[in-house]
Amino acid sequence: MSERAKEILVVGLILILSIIVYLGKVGGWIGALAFSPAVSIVVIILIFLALVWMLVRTLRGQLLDRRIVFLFVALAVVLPFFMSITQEIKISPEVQQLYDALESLPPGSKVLVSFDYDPPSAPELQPMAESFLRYCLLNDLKVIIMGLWPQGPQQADLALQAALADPRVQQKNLEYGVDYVNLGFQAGNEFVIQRMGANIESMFPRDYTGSAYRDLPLVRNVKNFSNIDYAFNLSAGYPGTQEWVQVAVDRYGLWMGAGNTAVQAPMMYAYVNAGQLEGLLGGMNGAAEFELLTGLPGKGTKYMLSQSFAHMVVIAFVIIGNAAFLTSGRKKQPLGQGK
Amino acid sequence: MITGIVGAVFVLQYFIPHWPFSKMNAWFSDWFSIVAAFAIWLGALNLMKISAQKVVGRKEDWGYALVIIFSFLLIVIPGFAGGQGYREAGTFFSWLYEWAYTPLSSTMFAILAFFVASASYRAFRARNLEASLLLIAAFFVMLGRVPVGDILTGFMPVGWRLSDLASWVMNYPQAAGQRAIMIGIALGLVSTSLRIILGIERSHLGGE
Amino acid sequence: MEHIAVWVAAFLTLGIVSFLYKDNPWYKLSESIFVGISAGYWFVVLFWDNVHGKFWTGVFPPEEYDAAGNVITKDPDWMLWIGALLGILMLARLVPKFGWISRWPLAFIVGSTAGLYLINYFSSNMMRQVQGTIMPLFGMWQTDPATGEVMFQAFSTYDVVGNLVILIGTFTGLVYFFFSKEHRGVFGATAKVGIFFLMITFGASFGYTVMSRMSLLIGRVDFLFGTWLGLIK
Amino acid sequence: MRRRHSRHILLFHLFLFCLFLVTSSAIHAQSETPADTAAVDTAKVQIEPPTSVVVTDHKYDDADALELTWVPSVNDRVPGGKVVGYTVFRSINEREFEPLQELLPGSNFYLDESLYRDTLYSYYVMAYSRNDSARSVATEPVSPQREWLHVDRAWLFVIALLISISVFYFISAAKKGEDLFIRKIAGLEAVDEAIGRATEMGRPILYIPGILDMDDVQTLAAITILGHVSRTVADYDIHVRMPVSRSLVMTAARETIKASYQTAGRPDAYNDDMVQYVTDEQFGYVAAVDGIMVREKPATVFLLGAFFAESLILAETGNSINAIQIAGTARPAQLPFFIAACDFTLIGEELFAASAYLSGEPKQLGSLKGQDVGKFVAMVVIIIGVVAVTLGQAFDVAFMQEIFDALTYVFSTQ
Repeated sequence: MSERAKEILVVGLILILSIIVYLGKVGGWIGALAFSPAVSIVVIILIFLALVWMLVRTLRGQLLDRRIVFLFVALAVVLPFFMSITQEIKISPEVQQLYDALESLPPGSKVLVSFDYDPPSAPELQPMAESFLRYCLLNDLKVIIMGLWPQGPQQADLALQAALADPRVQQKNLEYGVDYVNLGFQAGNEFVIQRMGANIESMFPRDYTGSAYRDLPLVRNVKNFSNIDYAFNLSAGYPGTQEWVQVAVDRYGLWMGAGNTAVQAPMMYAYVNAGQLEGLLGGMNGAAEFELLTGLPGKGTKYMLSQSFAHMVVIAFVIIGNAAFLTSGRKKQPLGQGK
Repeated sequence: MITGIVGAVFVLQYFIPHWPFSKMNAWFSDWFSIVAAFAIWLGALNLMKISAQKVVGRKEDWGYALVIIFSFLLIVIPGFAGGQGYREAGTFFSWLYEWAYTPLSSTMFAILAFFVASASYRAFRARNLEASLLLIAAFFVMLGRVPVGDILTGFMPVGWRLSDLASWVMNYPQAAGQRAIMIGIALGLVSTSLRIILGIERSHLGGE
Repeated sequence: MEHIAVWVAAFLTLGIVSFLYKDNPWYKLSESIFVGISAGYWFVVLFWDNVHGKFWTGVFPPEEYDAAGNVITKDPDWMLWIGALLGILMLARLVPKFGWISRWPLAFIVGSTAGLYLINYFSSNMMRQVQGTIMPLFGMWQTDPATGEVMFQAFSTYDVVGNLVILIGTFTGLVYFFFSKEHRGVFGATAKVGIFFLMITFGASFGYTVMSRMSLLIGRVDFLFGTWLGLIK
Repeated sequence: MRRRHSRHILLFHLFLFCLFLVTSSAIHAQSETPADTAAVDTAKVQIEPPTSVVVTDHKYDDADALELTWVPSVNDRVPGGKVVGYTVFRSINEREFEPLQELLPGSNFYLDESLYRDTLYSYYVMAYSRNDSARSVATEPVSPQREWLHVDRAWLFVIALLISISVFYFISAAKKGEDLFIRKIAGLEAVDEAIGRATEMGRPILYIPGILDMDDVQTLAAITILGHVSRTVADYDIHVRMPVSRSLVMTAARETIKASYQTAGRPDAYNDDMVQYVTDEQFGYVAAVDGIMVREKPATVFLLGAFFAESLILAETGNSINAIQIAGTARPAQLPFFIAACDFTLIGEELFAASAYLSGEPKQLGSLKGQDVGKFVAMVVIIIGVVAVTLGQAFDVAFMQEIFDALTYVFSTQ
């Protein structure tokens, strides 16, 4: 059989399999998959053995094909989804700081939440958004949502739906415009923040649903940042936390914390240390820690096991690669600075 | 010339609350977004031109160029025909956004995970002291930021476990390096901006 | 429709993933759709948000009604015409003969960017960071919350070491960036320490990036096996 | 100075707050009778009015704002306080007072904006209970003031000026022919070599200016470096490929390359297709650039500008086709990948220094010296500040503490 034919065969098989599973899902005769603890441990051992095999192969001088690396990463991320193992989560100081700041807010405080990310970063930030909103709504904090990214308010809407679906939140009979409001997106990056410092309504004359700003009881009296008790920024890049800190915190003295993608988080530590940010959630584990603190487990906690496995695998790859490199006597020096 | 005057004015506006300086910032943001919106016509026409040339000339992969043109029109036509409410839920535009654009961009983003893994297998080598430090810091952070790290170092006293070490690395040496970079960048930026404003640096508009 | 939607999304997702195996027609198709759709998306969004939303409604404000039903008329913002003028000058490129005119808006943008960022970065990145680095190393006078007595409170060893590290790291990092002196002797050694700190910074960034990328992958896996195939709870 | 001013207000408030605590606890003690809890709805809930309503000019604005402060009603802020809200009333040019803004219980500050100069404003604050109200005394009419200088930012201005002056100084010194030493920057030494390699191999050069628009200084830096690179390229017969993700960058880059070719005396060799717009979308752009890399196999790849997640994909793909890669960005998060996968990496400030360095012109190099002065200032201030505050705190030396206070004040940006 030719290479081409094999490839087509594999694609075809995947297609047929997924159609069957999909029909099963729709028809209800295939349910969710879950490994028992025993099976989970067996799977973990298998993953470990595969790593050992890779180490041995690499030490013998045969670098693995990229595709094997890829396949392995895929397995290490997918399999933990089905495992039933729990792990202990530890709270970092900057997450605690955020939680303490929130706890210090009296009921009725106005919290501004800016959604500055788009769907590609949602896996990291959506869990934070959901648990943050859920916490605020449960604790009678008034939530004002906005976005500096065009897709932000759409993400906010999804997060709100998730938060409102919580039975305890439902019991509170919260009302749009009174307990929470979504002001929508405004183009202009940091200039939006700057003008909000003077007048929020000028930037958001109408909310996401098209109602006029002054018709919304929650924000009618919110003139500018001085009426905001705490701000939380969910950020995946530019414009994001850096701009909020530079403009809203440095110039207008807004009290704020942030949730960032893990990539961005390291830069923000400088701001946390300098006191410009009150609390920081960094990446998936920031979300999981916050969920633990607030006692509202959500997606962050659910994804955390896969996250742990993925980290272990990457670390294993670094070790394997370097073990081979060190034993082979550092032959291949690269061009340039050699850093 | 224009660059210099405009630049100087924009530096000064920060210090002068008096009209019209107080409004400059807001104006600039409006102007820039309007110019950018006009300029995308140039870009889009350029993309269409190059794709059309491929299709007409039956160059390699011209079929895909046709797909580009087709999918461009597929989203642009309902986008303009839909009027102001073009992206409300339920429109074809938002359907495309949700079920084509979103999965494509998030998947493109997600396959980075595979590249990261392969790079750590092949590229990150402890070639010298600097590279080793980089790897060690990465180790602490990667392990310390997931619960497994603490399970592995559970025998250590509280305060010395991996998550604590990771926090320490993030809060101190990392923050210090970050700070040096930030201060350096600010100064580099000041000097670059000054060169541009003074007209010493003109290579962006040609001319040495 | 819902079924079609999920399948389209899954088809495109797998198309991009197939690139990991090798470049192939499925990937090329997904990629071309991606380029076309995204260019079109921004084309439309920029038009409605900026040209229409900013310029048009700013210059010709639509009538609005307040709660009582009275018409509120807003003054047209004449300043926006300058933006439109710059934009039209930009489009002069389409006519090769007048292409040079587009240099004016460019010069304008370059100048204002330079001016604006000079100050913004200077205040946030330089002034605030310098200010943030200045702190007592060993302890400070504080009011004891229990007794209300003002007394000297020494920092823990942890904090003292940390503060020293921040001080040394920032200082040597700056030395590394010095351009006026060759990295030799004591100066070179200091710069070397500086680069160590920079490397630790990069290592931490790397660690966090790994975390972030993995999270994104996890999100997609959740879509494929959860939303699409329904295998995950 | 505002700092002192605000400290003043703070003290004043503290004093009033204590006063208020004393009185309110007394009142609270009084009201803790069963009658209060079982209050009949029709009974008037009487409250005291807010006091000490003060209007001050909002500093450093364009005469369009006034600040209003007051001491909340004594019935506010007590557990189960009776005040349900405040309303600020305003009179313009001594006409009738009109309600302006409703505020929550506990408010003691209001910033009135969008005012006009040469207009007189007067205010009073009304406190409301469930069914009663109490108004404060009205303030004297005042007009907002307009200021020419933002005095709080004076120190920022001075320091920025100091650094600017040192940049000027070194530039003019360089013009006079003084010899300025600048250390070698490895990544930039390699630029000519990298271009030369592309010439030898007869393959194109790929230039990626990051993915942000012209309103980011990193992109500006990338475009200025492009000026020098294309100047060298124009002398050889090599093809430059420059896919971009922003239309404005496309225009600017074309202008730049064209001008370089003209300077080199070869305007005929330039054509617009060297620079090509792909899409604004980050990964759509990356997918296309990857395609170009794999298909055209450039000998040299420049990755200079603002990069985000795509840095890794681009650098890895470039690595896999064995191109010489020179990368640089001011985004620390992306630097590790450049350092791992590229031959030379410009770190942060080096990116901004690059164009001056490449030009080799004394006056441009002079500006780098000016930057060094800035770093020197930062380092000296940090050392002095840390020493002062550490000793000042440890041994309680007053003047050390004053040095620290002065420095923090000078470097504060609020």
